[in-house]
Amino acid sequence: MPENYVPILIFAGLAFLIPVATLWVAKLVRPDPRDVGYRLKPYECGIPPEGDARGRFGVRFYVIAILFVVFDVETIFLFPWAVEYDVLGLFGLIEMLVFLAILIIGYIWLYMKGALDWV
Amino acid sequence: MAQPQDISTTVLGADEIILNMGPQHPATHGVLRVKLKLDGEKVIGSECIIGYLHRGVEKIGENRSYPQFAPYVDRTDYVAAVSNGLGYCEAVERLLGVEAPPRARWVRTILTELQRIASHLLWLGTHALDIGAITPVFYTFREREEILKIFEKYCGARLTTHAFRIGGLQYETYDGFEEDVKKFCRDFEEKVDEYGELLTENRIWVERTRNVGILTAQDAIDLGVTGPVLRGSGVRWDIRKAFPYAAYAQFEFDIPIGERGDTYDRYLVRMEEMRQARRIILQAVDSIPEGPILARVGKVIKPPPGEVYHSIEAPKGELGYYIVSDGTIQPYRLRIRPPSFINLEAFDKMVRGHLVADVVAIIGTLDIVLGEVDR
Amino acid sequence: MVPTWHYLVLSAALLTIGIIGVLTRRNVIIILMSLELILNAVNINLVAFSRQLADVSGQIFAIFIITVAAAEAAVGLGILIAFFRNRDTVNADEIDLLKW
Amino acid sequence: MMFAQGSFYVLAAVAVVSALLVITRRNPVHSAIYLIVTLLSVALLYLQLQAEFIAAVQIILYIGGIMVLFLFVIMLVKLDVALRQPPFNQQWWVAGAAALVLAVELVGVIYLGRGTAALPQAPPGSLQPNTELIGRTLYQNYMLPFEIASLLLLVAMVGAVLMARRKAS
Amino acid sequence: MTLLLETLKPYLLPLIRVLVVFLGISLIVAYLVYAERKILAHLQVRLGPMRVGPHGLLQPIADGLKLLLKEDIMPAGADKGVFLLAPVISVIAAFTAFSLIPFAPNFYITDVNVGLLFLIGISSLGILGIILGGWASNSHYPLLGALRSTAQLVSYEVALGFALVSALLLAGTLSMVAIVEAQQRQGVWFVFLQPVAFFILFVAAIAETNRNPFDLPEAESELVAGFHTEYSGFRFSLYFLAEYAAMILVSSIAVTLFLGGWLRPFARVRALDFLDFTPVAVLVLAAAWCFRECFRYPATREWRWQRLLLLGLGVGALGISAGLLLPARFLPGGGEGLPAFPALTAIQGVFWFMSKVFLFLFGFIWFRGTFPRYRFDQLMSLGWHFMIPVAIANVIFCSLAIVLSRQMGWGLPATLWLGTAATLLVAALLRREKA
Amino acid sequence: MTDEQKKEEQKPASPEAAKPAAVAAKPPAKPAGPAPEPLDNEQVRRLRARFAATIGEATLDRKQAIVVVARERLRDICQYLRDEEKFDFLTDLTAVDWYDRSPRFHVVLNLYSFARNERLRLKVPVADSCPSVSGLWSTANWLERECFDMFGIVFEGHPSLKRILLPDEWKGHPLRKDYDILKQDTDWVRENLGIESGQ
Repeated sequence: MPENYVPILIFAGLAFLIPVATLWVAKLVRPDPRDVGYRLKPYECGIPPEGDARGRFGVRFYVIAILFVVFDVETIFLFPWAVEYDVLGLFGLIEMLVFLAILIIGYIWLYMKGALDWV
Repeated sequence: MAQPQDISTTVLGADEIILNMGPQHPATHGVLRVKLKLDGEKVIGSECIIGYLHRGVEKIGENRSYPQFAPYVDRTDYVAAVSNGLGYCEAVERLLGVEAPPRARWVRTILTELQRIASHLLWLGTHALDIGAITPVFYTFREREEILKIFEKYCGARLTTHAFRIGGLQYETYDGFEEDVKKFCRDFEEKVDEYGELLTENRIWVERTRNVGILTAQDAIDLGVTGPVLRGSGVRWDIRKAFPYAAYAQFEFDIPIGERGDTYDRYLVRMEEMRQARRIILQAVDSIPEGPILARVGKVIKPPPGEVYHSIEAPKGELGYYIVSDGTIQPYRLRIRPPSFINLEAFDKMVRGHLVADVVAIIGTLDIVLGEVDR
Repeated sequence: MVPTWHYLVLSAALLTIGIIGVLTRRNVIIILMSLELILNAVNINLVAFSRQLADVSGQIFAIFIITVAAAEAAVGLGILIAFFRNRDTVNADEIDLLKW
Repeated sequence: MMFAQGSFYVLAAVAVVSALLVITRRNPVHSAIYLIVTLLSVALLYLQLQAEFIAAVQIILYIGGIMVLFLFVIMLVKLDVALRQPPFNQQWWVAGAAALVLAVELVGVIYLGRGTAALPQAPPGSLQPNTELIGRTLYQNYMLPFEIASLLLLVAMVGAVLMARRKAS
Repeated sequence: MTLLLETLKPYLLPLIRVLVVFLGISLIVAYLVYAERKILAHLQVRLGPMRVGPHGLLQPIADGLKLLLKEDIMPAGADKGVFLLAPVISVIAAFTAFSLIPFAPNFYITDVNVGLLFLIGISSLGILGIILGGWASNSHYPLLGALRSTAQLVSYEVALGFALVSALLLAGTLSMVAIVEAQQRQGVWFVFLQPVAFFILFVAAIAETNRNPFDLPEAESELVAGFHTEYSGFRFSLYFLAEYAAMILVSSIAVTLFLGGWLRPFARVRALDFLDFTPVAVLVLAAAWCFRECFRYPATREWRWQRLLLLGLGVGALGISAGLLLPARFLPGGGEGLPAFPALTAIQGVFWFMSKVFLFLFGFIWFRGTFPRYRFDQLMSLGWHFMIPVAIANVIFCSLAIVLSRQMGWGLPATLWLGTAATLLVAALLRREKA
Repeated sequence: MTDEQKKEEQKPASPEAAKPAAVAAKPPAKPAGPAPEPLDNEQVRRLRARFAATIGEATLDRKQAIVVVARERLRDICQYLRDEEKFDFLTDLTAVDWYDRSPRFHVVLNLYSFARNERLRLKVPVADSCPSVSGLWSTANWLERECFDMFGIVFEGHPSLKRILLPDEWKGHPLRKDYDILKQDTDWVRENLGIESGQ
């Protein structure tokens, strides 16, 4: 492993220590949770919730997530291109314009289709 | 007009959930409980569940003498206690067939209009807070505090004032009352513009309130809403003009109305109402007549048999008292027509098709006080 | 230095686990996740050989494979959502109709 | 070098164990979390293989993108029925046996071919600077696949959106 | 002994750096909460925390202690393991990313070839913490909050990515240190070459950190507290820490990419070298304020600790400023090569870096005090219908501008501004179409 | 029926009503106060012409117009008032419990006309049920529910007549005169609030 990645890991380890240490300290000093039935119910403004919370939320959220994955891939392709733009020059520009044109076609299709509209 | 009331009995579709907002919710202005049927985040049905604050005020009224009951009305719309007291005192006076002396009516008008400003300030702050602007609430409370100080100096109480008395006033104004009121009015003019600067032109505010909770004039009348909600829908109707009471016939003021009946229009209407209230106060405070402050009503208030419906333009809308007297010292039947209760009925109509975020905007724009809704 | 064939063994292990997952699980979501495991196993091979041969092409293949994985996940889960909305299940055994 | 070797075996073990947990957990959310662990350890292995860019892509795209998509879908579908059913299908033993045969076969092949795979490795630093190398190679030598990838993404986007937005009949 | 030191030496310095950065970030996070409360309070005509310590300076500690002592409630229907794990993921993601931020030319934890990409990757893991926390609570509000939050984060991450690419076109590297050095070399902060990208990055940064006006995931008036509704005690404050750390992180990214990182304003203008004294001046001013406040407190017993604390702070600030009195570049041995006094260089760099970050953070807080909240559909519409197309247009026009400048030999800033104008045109068109 | 109503309006014949008349005369300086008087204007005449016997006594009490109507044709009368007489606004709907009379309740509708700036009060004597006017004015929906909640009057044709202010399981209707304010639904209080006795 390239050596300059090791500090990141050390730092991650330290960051991991925050929750572990604080939660451990908190466990020592905080009062025990009083196990009164209603305190452990999920919060729904003081009324017992109706039905399971999981499931059945709008499909629009999912469409957004898909679009994110697709656009994210596109940006990932852009990063090395931007870094090497000086080397690639005009050729790289044209190449990327074709790439982005295809993306823009997709975007326009989405726009027309209303996939980007929330309601 | 009949909408399905109970949304929980309807069959849920594939993407629908029932979300419960309130009674323990930061934005339902107390203990309102709203059950929302959601398609994703879109509201396709709603049901208001109220009564968490029900204290049986009307029943209490039947068991108290007329003066005894007066403090109770302060606790219905507890952010506009002065207005409640005015309505009740005038209703009983009408039942008795007496009229408060001019000085009393002038002072009543001033205090009630101050209360209107205070109530609208509270509304503005909380409404803005609901829509996510956290700063206006501190500004509006700063000015509301000045009004409450005037109340406190006048009658010793800030919130549930019990400022008036059947037949006139309980207290003469204190020394410097006029100056205090004038000073407040002087300062208030630029303050209300300051709120406007924060919100009226704010793009996000406009986007959040324009076309949200639209109530056409037709719907508004059908749903019986009153006050700024009705005027926001473009109906120029105000009891102060339609059936002038207190001293309103003497003063000049305009009734602002909206055009589209959306939340933004209601916002503008209330903002303008504050300015008009200031205008009324300034006119009134310069012309307070001298004279007695209490009409001759006798020690024991015992209206002759009969009944009366008297209503005033409270900050929230038409606040009516329907009192049936059987000639005893206690009302036989005392009905309070609460503006918030009936305005809240329009909620379902306004909220359908909007998003969860609009629900709080619409609750805010209705300006309900649960003490009054539940009584 | 870890010999390349150790990477190959790891890759084979992940591949096998992925195949077991695809073949045995009923839940379509987990089947799709197993597919991701398989793709990852392939990527490990590519990157390991790229390292050994000091040729960046392997890494570029890996990028393309990740792209394909993203597309596969998007479409696969899209089908799953559509299926779930119609049939109210995510069970592979019940996906036996060619048309619904 | 001890460190590099040790970390390889630890990471490989973590990857394999959590991969096993992926396919055995009943609850897909748990499976997803273990898959994230596998992906993360594989990303660290890429780092070890001097493929920094791939490691970053693995983290951004796989964990930050695809896994988020997975978790989203898990939340959008109702799972309580699936949780109560047996997690494996009826042919699990046939599949398991087949997979085992495959595993043995793979290990055998790798073992037989270990000589080829044990050719001398390129010296460290040969793939540096990584991003620049990848950029140059990708946009010069692999231009066509790159453009095709954008077409693939377009198709995926259209297909997925069409699928998901289809109303229940 | 010497041998031991010799063997440890390569590890010692990085380790000290790691610790300093880590503790520094933790401290800033704690005091950012305090600063937010104070600034908001003063925007809202009130005083904010005043009780604990002079001007409430010890409030963060009191808050931390309070949260430690809070009862820890886990809903009965929650998925225990995931419920415990989720906030931890958020914290790790938010904090680890700081290891890639260059605070000063010689003060950073590590610098890698794919730095920026790695940074985004690590910080994007925070989404997992949110989505898992919302799911594990098994309750409507957190789930809705988590879905909203994730949808919002991923939407603006796309715009953010494109904005970053615009800056990378100018920098030509992914290494964070090299990006700042590129700005030093070109003698201009990228914000002046890429204002649109900077604006997009700024808006996306606000959205990425769930701050007002994009704080819908935790819109208290709608969703109560969003994804962490069910979290209490220190578990809740872990999310809180992660959120504030993320604020600092996105500010740091923006500063590194667009505001020249550790560079002083007008770093190349020799006439403005006196600006190097700014850290000293600021410290002296702070010390003066401490002494003034210290003597303004009544000399009664109950204020004694407050006075002592202020006095100590003042003396400390004076001491540091005395040590810094001479900017590094005026000392012998400085100049073009390696700095003779690395600590001074580091402190200068950190000072300018953090000043810019605080400017950003102040903006965040200011916005919170000013704006109402967007509605979710408006937020998504802003993201997908406006920010993303504008960001893509910006990438296209800027790459065109760079090629143009190279082919035609025009000045780079001129062509880039041309590109910016074209982008703004696109933006205006998009805006009009929407209206 | 009409005679009975007339008596009520002019000098309420309830047992309590006998003494206040005597007491009210005590303070000599004070006028006796307003008293109801019969009302006979165009509008009432039009109403009578159209609905004949279903329109009962019309009075003017404290300058407020009150018309007693029979429950049988309430909906038609309301429809007529809304559409033809332009009383398009239902201000309030409530009830009064005259517990020793028959029929026991008065349902009271307060109408308002924007066009004429006039109020009109309808009183409907009912035993325990009344036609719903929620189809005419949406306002009436909740008001009738409240009336049902408080008085137990059933509104026929109401879309979902259930309690509104009190819990669904509550027993009794509090605004009835025979419901003591101290006599709450102790069962409900005990079950839901955990308080042993209501007061």
